Amino acid sequence: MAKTNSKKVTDISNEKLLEMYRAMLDIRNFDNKVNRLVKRGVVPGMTHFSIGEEAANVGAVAALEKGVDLITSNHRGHGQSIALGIDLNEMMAEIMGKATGTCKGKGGSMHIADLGGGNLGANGIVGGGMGMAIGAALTQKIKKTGKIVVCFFGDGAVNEGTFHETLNLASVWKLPVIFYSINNMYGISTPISSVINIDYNYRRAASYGIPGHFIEDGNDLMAVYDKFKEIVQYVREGNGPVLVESITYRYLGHSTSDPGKYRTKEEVDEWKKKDPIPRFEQYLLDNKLATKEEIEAVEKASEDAVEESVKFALSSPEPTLESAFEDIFAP
Amino acid sequence: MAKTNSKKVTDISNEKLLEMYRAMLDIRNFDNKVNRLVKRGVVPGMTHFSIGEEAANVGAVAALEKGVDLITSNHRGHGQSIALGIDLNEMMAEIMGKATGTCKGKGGSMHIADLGGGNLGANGIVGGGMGMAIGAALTQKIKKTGKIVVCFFGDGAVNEGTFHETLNLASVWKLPVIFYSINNMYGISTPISSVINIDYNYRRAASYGIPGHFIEDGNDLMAVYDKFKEIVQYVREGNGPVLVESITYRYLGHSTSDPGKYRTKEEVDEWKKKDPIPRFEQYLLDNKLATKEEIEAVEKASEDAVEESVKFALSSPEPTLESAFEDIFAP
Amino acid sequence: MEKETKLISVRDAIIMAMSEEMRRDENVFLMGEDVGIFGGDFGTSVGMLEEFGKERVRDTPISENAISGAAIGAAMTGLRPIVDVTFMDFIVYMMDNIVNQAAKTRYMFGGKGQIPVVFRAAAGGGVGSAAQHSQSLEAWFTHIPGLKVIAPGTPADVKGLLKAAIRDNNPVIFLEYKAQYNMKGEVPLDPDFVLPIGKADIKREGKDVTVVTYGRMLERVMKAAEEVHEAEGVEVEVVDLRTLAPLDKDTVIQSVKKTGKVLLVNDAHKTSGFIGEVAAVIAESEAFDYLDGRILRLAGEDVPIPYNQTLETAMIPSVERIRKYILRLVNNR
Amino acid sequence: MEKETKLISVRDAIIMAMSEEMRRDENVFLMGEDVGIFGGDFGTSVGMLEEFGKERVRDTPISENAISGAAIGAAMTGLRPIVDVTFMDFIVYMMDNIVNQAAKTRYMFGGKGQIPVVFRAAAGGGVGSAAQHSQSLEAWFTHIPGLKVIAPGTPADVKGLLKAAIRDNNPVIFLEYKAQYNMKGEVPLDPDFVLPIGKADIKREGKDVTVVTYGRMLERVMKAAEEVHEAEGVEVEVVDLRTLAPLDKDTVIQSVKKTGKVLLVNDAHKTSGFIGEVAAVIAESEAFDYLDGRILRLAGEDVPIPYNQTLETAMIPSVERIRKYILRLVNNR
Ligand SMILES: Cc1ncc(C[n+]2csc(CCOP(=O)(O)OP(=O)(O)O)c2C)c(N)n1
Ligand SMILES: Cc1ncc(C[n+]2csc(CCOP(=O)(O)OP(=O)(O)O)c2C)c(N)n1
Ligand SMILES: [Mg+2]
Ligand SMILES: [Mg+2]
Repeated sequence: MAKTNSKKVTDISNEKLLEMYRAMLDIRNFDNKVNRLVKRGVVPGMTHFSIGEEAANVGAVAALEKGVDLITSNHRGHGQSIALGIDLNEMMAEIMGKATGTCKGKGGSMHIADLGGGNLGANGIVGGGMGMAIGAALTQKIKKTGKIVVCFFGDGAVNEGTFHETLNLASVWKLPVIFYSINNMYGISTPISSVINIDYNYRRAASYGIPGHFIEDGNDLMAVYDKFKEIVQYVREGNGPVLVESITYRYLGHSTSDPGKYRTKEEVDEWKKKDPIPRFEQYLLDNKLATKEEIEAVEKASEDAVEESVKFALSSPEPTLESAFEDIFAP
Repeated sequence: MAKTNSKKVTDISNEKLLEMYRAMLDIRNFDNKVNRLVKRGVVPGMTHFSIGEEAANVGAVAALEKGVDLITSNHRGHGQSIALGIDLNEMMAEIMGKATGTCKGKGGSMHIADLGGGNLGANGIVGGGMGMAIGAALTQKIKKTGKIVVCFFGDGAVNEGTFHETLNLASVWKLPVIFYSINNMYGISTPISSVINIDYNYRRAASYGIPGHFIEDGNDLMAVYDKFKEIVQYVREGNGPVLVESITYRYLGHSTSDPGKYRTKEEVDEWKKKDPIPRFEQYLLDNKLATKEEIEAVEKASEDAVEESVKFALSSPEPTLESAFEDIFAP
Repeated sequence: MEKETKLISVRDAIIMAMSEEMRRDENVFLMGEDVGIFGGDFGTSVGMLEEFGKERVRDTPISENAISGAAIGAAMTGLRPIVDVTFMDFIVYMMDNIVNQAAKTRYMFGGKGQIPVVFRAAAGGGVGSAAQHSQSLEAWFTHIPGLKVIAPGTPADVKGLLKAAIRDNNPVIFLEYKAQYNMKGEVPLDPDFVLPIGKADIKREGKDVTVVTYGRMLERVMKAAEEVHEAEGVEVEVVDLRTLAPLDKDTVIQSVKKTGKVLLVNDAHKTSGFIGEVAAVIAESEAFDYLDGRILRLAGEDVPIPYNQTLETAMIPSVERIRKYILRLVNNR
Repeated sequence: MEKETKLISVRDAIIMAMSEEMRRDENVFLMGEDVGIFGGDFGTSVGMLEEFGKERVRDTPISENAISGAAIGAAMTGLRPIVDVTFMDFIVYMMDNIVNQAAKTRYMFGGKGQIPVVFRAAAGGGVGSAAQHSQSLEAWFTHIPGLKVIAPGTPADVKGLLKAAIRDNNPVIFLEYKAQYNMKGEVPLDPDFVLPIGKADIKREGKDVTVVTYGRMLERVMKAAEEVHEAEGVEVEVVDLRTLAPLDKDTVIQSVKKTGKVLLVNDAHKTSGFIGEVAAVIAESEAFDYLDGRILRLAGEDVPIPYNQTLETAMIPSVERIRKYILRLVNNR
């Protein structure tokens, strides 16, 4: 491992640390499994994997009040959904288009939602969740719920007009929302450095008179968590929105068919040395926050859960034809 | 007069100074005339006046190469059109919807264009001209014409997504375009200070890695001109886009029917003391750049030209019904 | 229940409908550009800031994308926003939120969540503001499953259907007509006067010919119907769709079966305008077998709306042309 | 002039058409997200960066509004951009530029200026990507005067019409179909093979029934026509519209007059889809008097496209259903 994690965080129980480790493993295992299923033709359509970006997702979500706070997500939403504790069986069934899926097989990978769990949904439109996020934050403010909203998006999304409009409106209305850009350096094949003329997008917070935060090492789970803890508190206290950016990397292609000509194998390999999962494992061991046995148990449990989800999904029924005509309008 | 103009500019002939004075007068006289015609019911539809904003327009346009450089404009476009030297007769005829109008009576006040003169057109959509401006700049860059483009818009337009997208793209592609926000403090009834959470929008240039310039006194013709001279040179030299903002004020309502409840009479009166036209007259006299007689001659000529335009327009024919079905597609 | 009515304008009917609903349900609120102290671009919220305060009569920046997105997000989480789009032409900047998000979210989530939001858009020309301020774009939205589209033509229908839209748990596009904000009519004062979405209204019964219309054109169709009745005794049945999506096909089909002749009128551009859909519905239905003549359409011309008011007026069906088309049908020419 | 043809895919026909035009006219260039080294989301510009360089195969940020606006501004000032919209669903972010700017500018300016720009949009489903990645939104654009809309259904037509679109001096919406990029056909190699915009093509002559279609559905309609011919000797006339705006009404009307029976097929949602307009055109024309049965429509269902591929497939007209509809018409059921 090139790097270990930054420091020991004190406000967090060993139990929760193991939960966070588990969440990262679940993301990794789940997406690896889906990738294999795509290759075997069991999963159709477009799927975007969170592999490599586990810490950037889990660290942020772990700083929220689960089941209370809200998030909006994007096309690469598996990481957020899993971090927030979605039912893996239902999620896998959804990705296989089954009737038992999160969305009854109508949404698929790009539309995983978990309204009860606070996930207002993944989104197939780049920037598509930003408006929803500020609207959800408006509700929290008007209803004084004390809840906050995290809006997840990629580095590529920052050049959509909606980024500008929603950050500005959130700022003017002082809404409890965190705009969180997971910068994995590319939007499909396009390096972020070729489509913005500044070093990092978090600096654009200044245009809206709000704080901009930078997490240089988004593969350092504790660094992400710490920063988010601080930001979540700031936002929950009613200080208005914040823009955060973390740097990470996706190990797989943009979607299921991507020859990856736009980046070198060396670059990918370099990033694999910064893999967030073994780093966090090392951190747990180094700081004696978990034992080898505990870690192995979690690893096993995660693998089992993902296997189980595949079994559940495979044995689930296809949706009926009639179901295609249902659920368009609310009663 | 509360203030006179800042300083004597040296690179500018007395003749051109009088031309600039004339342009300001033409705008003032033209719009006052149109306003009266609206009240008499001769001019239909929505018209937005440039009265009070003459210096902010004329100073910018005077720094361009007339007939060479390009502009895009917005709903409040009379000032830019006139500053660029449009035929007043045709413009007045257009506003009356006549066949002899700039647009054969099909466009009206919000769509005055003068392609030959470099004006790519006013626009009824807030932000609607920004895309065109960068596209026009792209052509200049690709064809290496040496021409630059000025994109005019208001303070209200800065919160449209297109502002963000076009500034970013122009920056990334290093296009020869000046984004020029004429800040008259309001978008219809909405104070700009209530819809952005920073002091001035020109600071948003930083988000795009481009220079942002501020013209604090946009009613000071020479200040506007000087700043633009410098910016025009920078952009023409191939350094990429610039964002400029000038502060000014509209004396009339947003459009033809505006009770103006959102601002006080005192505020309007305060601004009338900073009227750019008498200030520039004073400046010319103080610095002996023009004689009283020359000034009076220009004033008379402007009044005559506007009167003449009304005569021309009134005596012009209505468009034929068939003409409504023409000009949709280019051959 | 109040049975009283009052003669008020469309504008006042809109204010009345929104205000009543905002009194009834604290989750309802209005947002948009200049809805506050300015009272709305068309005066459709005059006085509301004073009654409801700026939290519930929310001025926004000029950010149509954020406005529509925020409305949808608020609606997903328990509020019931009404968005003043002002000119319908500006809805172009809201298309992602309306079409890809609001319309599809519940479906994509397998029936979870709901998005009770109303987009009030001022359609049509008639105010001399040229091509970018005069469009009637309703057909676009009727093409998208998951949206309801309403276009009433009288002050009473405006009140009853706007209230229904606000109470509906789905995204609704609600058309108003710039040229008709001052149009007056008797409007029920009952705060529970709510009309059903998806139900056409026979505004005039007749046996000779059916005219199907909605929104702005209703007034002209009614006038033309009266004129042909007075002049030639022709009895026109006027079907006012009021709701375009979902479309009340039954009422249209029954009327056409009765009269055997049908004229369709809307102010939107003819090509791919909504009355084209109505024509197709008739032509594929059992009413086809009762047709005693072509299905005629009279619509806005397929040209951008010109500024010159004489030309503009000529681009939209007039009472006179509607009358001529009715007579053409009746006389089988 | 080369008379040769070659069996290539739609994808390669697109690349060929664009490349030929870029060689012919230095003002033509391609822009869009990931058109460069990635070769386009659907591989429709593979190899072009290598030939033309990054100035003429221009990668952009994810900024659909700026992309479309820049294209229009470039077109107004002498260049001839081709925009790769990728998924047609994303065109929602380009609506102002396409509808309020590109379509109307020349008219609003009284006939001055021209905007030669092509928006290539990948329409339809069939790739399992659910409701936000599967729409066919052509009807929207046919409603807007000032736009041309093209939707070819064979590789040769794709080549000939894309070249025509690039050479046209007006904004063109050019539909491609995600599900058909790999569809192969004989394509003329002649670099001057250009087809006329606005001309429908009778893809199969027949006397018993007319089927009007375009784009993605052509393949299925042709198959169904063949099947009913083989099985029951029914002679179907297949009218392939190819261009939706301007619509070649004459060809449609003549065919319907000949056969007296007509089925309309498109993959877009049925309600307010473009075939509704075609139905209305027939029903108001002299062809009405020749009709020997209702004007049938078979279209995509009025539901957001579901993710599950079995359901998705069922939402779009299949060869089997087209065949059934044809037989229904022929047997007057
Ligand atoms: C409006 C819109 N434009 C384009 C796309 C196609 N698209 C899907 S993902 C993507 C790249 C997004 O990049 P980024 O935001 O960095 O997210 P990442 O995939 O890297 O996680 C693009 C261009 C889309 N889905 N929506
Ligand atoms: C997209 C869009 N939204 C809203 C409007 C309505 N509108 C016209 S002018 C205007 C205010 C513009 O303010 P600003 O940019 O400051 O220009 P000013 O009128 O002050 O010169 C608004 C909201 C519009 N024309 N287009
Ligand atoms: Mg990325
Ligand atoms: Mg302003």
